[in-house]
Order: sequence, then structure tokens, then C-alpha cells
Amino acid sequence: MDDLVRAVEATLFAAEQPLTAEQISAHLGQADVRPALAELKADYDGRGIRLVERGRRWHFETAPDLAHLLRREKEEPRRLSRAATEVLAIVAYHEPVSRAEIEAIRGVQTAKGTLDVLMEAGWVRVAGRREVPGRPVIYATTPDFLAHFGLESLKELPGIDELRAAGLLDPVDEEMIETALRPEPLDTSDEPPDDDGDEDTEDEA
Amino acid sequence: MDDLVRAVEATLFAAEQPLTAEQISAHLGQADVRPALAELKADYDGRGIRLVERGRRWHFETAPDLAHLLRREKEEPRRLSRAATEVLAIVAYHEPVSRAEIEAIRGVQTAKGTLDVLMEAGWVRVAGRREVPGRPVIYATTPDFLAHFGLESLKELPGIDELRAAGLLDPVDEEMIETALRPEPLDTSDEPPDDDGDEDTEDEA
Amino acid sequence: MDLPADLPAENAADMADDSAWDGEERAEARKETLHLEIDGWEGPLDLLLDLARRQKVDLRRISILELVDAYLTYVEEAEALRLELAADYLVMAAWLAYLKSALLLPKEEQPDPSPEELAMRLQLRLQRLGAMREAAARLMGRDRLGRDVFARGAPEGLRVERKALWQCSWYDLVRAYGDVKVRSQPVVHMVRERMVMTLDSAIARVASMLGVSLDWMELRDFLPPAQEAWANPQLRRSALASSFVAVLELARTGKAEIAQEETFGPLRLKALRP
Repeated sequence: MDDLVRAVEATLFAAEQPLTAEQISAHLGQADVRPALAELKADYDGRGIRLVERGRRWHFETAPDLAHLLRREKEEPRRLSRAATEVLAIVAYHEPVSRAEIEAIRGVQTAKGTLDVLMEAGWVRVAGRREVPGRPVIYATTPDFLAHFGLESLKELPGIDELRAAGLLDPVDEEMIETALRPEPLDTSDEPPDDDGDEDTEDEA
Repeated sequence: MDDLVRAVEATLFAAEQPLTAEQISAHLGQADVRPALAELKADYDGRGIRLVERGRRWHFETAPDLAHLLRREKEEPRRLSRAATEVLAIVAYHEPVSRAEIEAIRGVQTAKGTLDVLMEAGWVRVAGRREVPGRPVIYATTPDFLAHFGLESLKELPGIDELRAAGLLDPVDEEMIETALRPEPLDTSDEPPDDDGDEDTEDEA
Repeated sequence: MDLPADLPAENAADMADDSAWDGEERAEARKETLHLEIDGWEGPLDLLLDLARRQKVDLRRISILELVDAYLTYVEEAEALRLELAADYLVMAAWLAYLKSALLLPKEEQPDPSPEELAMRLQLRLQRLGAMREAAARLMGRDRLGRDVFARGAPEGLRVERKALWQCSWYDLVRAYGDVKVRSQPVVHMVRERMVMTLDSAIARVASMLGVSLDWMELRDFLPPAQEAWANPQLRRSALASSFVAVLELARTGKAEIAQEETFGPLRLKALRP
């Protein structure tokens, strides 16, 4: 490789800003760098990086088709908020259900973001619109929801009578439950035994 | 050009820090990137920039023979004092090494600030404690040290094999530390009343 | 490796010092070049190394006696010039003087450890320090990142986008539904279900029984017999209350007559024929 081409390559690589041909030339003893720039541009064609000219200034950049590689997604376990858990439960027990219905059941307004989180988690989907005035969007659970909670179908969710028998319809001291059942918020070993869905997901992460 | 090679090239090009093969791999869906690294390294041989491995981390840098063209633009890195360069060399050639051992080789007490400067530069780190009485702190070099001085590993330190063969890198034994800052205790009447230089140092460490 | 090529000039000079040299000129050279720079040395070992280098031989072949003499001369001259010498210089001088005298003793009178052994150790220490000093110079002379070679000036950077992996357990889900149910149930004052005799049935019962009898009857006689379901005392109280209200109603509409002889006494009634 020609020494001038090498020098132009190194200069552009080390530069903190795009450089004009004149600036590069000033660096390299007033040599005519245009042929070198053209050669380099051709050299890098089809590689992971390329030499581009923008507004008469030259710089290296990564190939645009690889841009997605430079952003890596990292998954971090996060516990669903209380409100989101309630909304998820209501969707599961009452699906398909509109947002107004969810709010009626919960007795409080439900932030739009809460449903977004559940959809991002992949557990809730838009299941169409209800054919009533206003045509509200209705929501339902997804197969991922069943998979996460280790359910064959929604029928496996305990009914009201079972909830009552299990004491889950009694007003409870939240703090006591928290302390008794899950000293570590994310420690799945404290989960009920049939909570495989949770653990499967963690393995995938 | 192979897509994986292109992706590795773009990743290393875009990275702000040298990356290990594992880190690159994590970005690229766990692909085995070692063959791609080898291919790229060969590709860039003789060009204005080159792909180098420093302490198991990879990065692109300008070719050293072009230094004269690029240097004028850049600031000279901070000049180290003679004491600091000597301490740096001792850490690199003897690592891990305690401050008392450094002092035994140099024959003078080493100001705490000297090691601080090297640690601030990112070239030296605390590498734990030596499990001997007093548990002195021991020091070692960092990957940044290798990157800065263009060393693939400590094995590439100039002349290290010869020095080792000549026994000049043997562990500094206790006796040497004992006698580091004062002459041999042949005739006790010649002794200075205290020999605390050594012990003070250990306490500080 | 390209080590020797990129050595800086000062270090190259050091290397030359280490090569063999004509010993004849040594003493002369030393006298001329020995200068008293009190702050120039980093301790006695540093001074000794410098003096050893002036012998212009490999550090492994220096003459210890000559070195000792040079050091002692240095210290003497410093004293003559009334320069303040650090204690460790003087301690080193004392030790070197001792070493010299021991070296000059006949072999059989030499103490243990032998002065040769001590001289070797001193030599080794000088070599070690010399090696590190040389290594430092070579290290500093390398192509250094940011000085001689450069990393990319404006890297785009790799971004790690954090994506939440939502966690929720089966228990959390079911518990949450229970909580919603508990919270959203309408607040109704639910009286526990109780058997009562309604007012309507009491009126019907009292009216029909009044029609049968023409005599005064006690209110309690209108209650159902206290057996089976009607044995329940609560139900009986309800029946009594309802029947009383029924009698009042029948009296109001002119269908019955009520009489009570004393306070809390038996309440009697009979049909009033129109």
C-alpha cells in the first residue's frame, strides 16, 4: 500500500472530526491527497467500515447495515409493579376486557403506561375492538403469558371460591405477607413451587 | 467480505475501549469471533491502521511508523518522573510486587505519591495483599498499561527473558528487603539505632 | 521485537557504558567527572550504581574495591565541603569501609559471611537496579498509545440498551386479583342471613286465626308452636315482634280489639265484628 494512502488512512482514523482534503493535505506536507482518498474509499467498499465524504469533509464510519450490531440489548430482570400485576390479573380473569372495564374493576384509573408495560413484557395483546359505541380497544393475554405462569389455559387460574378458600380474598396485612413470603424480591427460590414459568424465563435471559 | 468479519471490524471500530473477544462476541450474538479477528489482523497488516491485541483486548490503532506524521497534532502525554518510570518498570517486570519490594530494588523509600501517579494514569492497580505477616498490599499492571506501551502481554516486555535468565527478576527475598535500605548487619556497632524505614513502609502499605 | 532500535539516546549511552572499556583511563575519568550533586542521587544505591557505571565495564565485572574507594572519596569530599549528607549515605559509607577492610584481610581471617559473598550481593543489587532503570527507559521509548500511535479519534461508541425482563410470579398474579376483588366489592352492610317472620305473613296468620276464635286471646297464642324450625329463639322473637305489629295493624283498620290490663301484662285481643 502506498505510503501516502497509509498516511491519509491513519490521519482520518485518528482525527476527532471529519477533515477536508485540504486539512489532510496540510498534515501531510501539502501532498495531493485526492487520489489517496479515492483509493481508500474504494478499498473500504463492502467492508464493515467505510470512508465517506459529507459536505467536503471526510471521515470513517461504520457501515450503515451494521448499525443494529452496535446497539446491544441487555435484559435486566425487573419486578412488575403492583398496579401492573393487578391489571394483568384482571385481563387474565376477564379477557377480553377494555381499559374502562379494567378501571371499573380496579376502582382506580389505570395509566396507559401500565398496559404498555404488559404488552412490552409480551403478556398482554390488543385483541380487537368491542362493537359498542366508542369501539374501545379490548385486551387479552398471550400464549407467552400462559407459558410464563406455567398455565395450560386460563381455566387453570383459581376461581373466586378457591381464592376465598386460600384466604386470598381476606383483607391482609401486606407487610406481613411481603416479609413472610418473599424476603428477597427477586429471589425465585421463595416463590410458590408451581412457579416454573418464572424460572424458565430467567434461564432464557 | 464475510459478514461476521465485517461486523467484528465495525464493532471494534466503533468501540470506545479495547474489547476482549468475549465482549465482541456478546455484541454479535455469541458468534465465535476469533477467526474473524485473525483475518482482520492480517487484512490490516501493512496499512495505515492496524488491529492489535493488548492483554487479551483488541483495538485499532495507527501504524507506528506514521508517528512522525500524526504526533504534532497531539499533546505529549504527561512526562513521568524518573522515579515513577523506574517504579513502573519494577511493577511490570516483577508483578505482583509490594512497596517494600520496590524499595528493596531501588534502595530508597518510594513516595506514596509515585504509586498514586501510576495508578491515576491507569497503568498500575492494587492486586490484593500478600499472605505474609503484615499482609502488604501488592501492585500489578493493568490492561491499559499494555495498551499504552503496545505490549500484547507482559511476556513482550523488553528483555524480560534475558533478565529472568540472569536471575535479576528473582523474587525479592525477605533478606533483601531487610537489607534494602541499610547495609548488612555485620558489626552491630556500625548499625544505625533504628531500621524503621522498612517497617514504616509496610505499615503504610 | 524491535527493542534495541527504538531505544532513546540516553539509554543507548547506558548500553555503551556497559560494554567493555579500557581500564587504564578509569581513575582519571572518575576524578574529572565526579561531581557533587547532593540532590542528584536517589539514595546511596543510586550513587553507587552511577559510580559503578563510571568503571565502564559490565556491572557483573565491576571492581568492588574501586567502587568502594570512589564512594568513600565522594563522601569525604562532601564532608570537606561541609555538605549535609543524609544519614543513609554515611551508613553506607561505614558499611563499605568495613567491606573493604574485610576484603583486604587474608582469606583465613575473613569473617562469615565472607566479604566476597557480600560483595556479590552488592553487585547483584546494582545489577537489579541497573536492569530496571534500563527497562524503564526502553519502556518509555516504545511506541506509546496517544503519543506515537493513536486510537480512533471519534469512535461512535457501542451502546448497550437495557431492556427490562419483567418478572411476576403466579402467586403475585393471583394475590393481586384477590386484592382487586376485596377492594372493589361494593360496601354493603350485609346482615347475616336470618330467618324471620315477615310482617305480611304475620298479618295473614293473625287475621285468619282471629276469624276462627270469638274469645279474647293472648298475643303469644298466635305464634307458631315452638317446635322444629320455630324452636329457634331468634325466630320466635321475630315472630312475636311481627305478630305485635300485625295486631296493631288489624286494630288500626278496625278488624281487632286490643286490651292490656297492666304494664307488661299479657296483651289480649279479639276480632271486632263489623
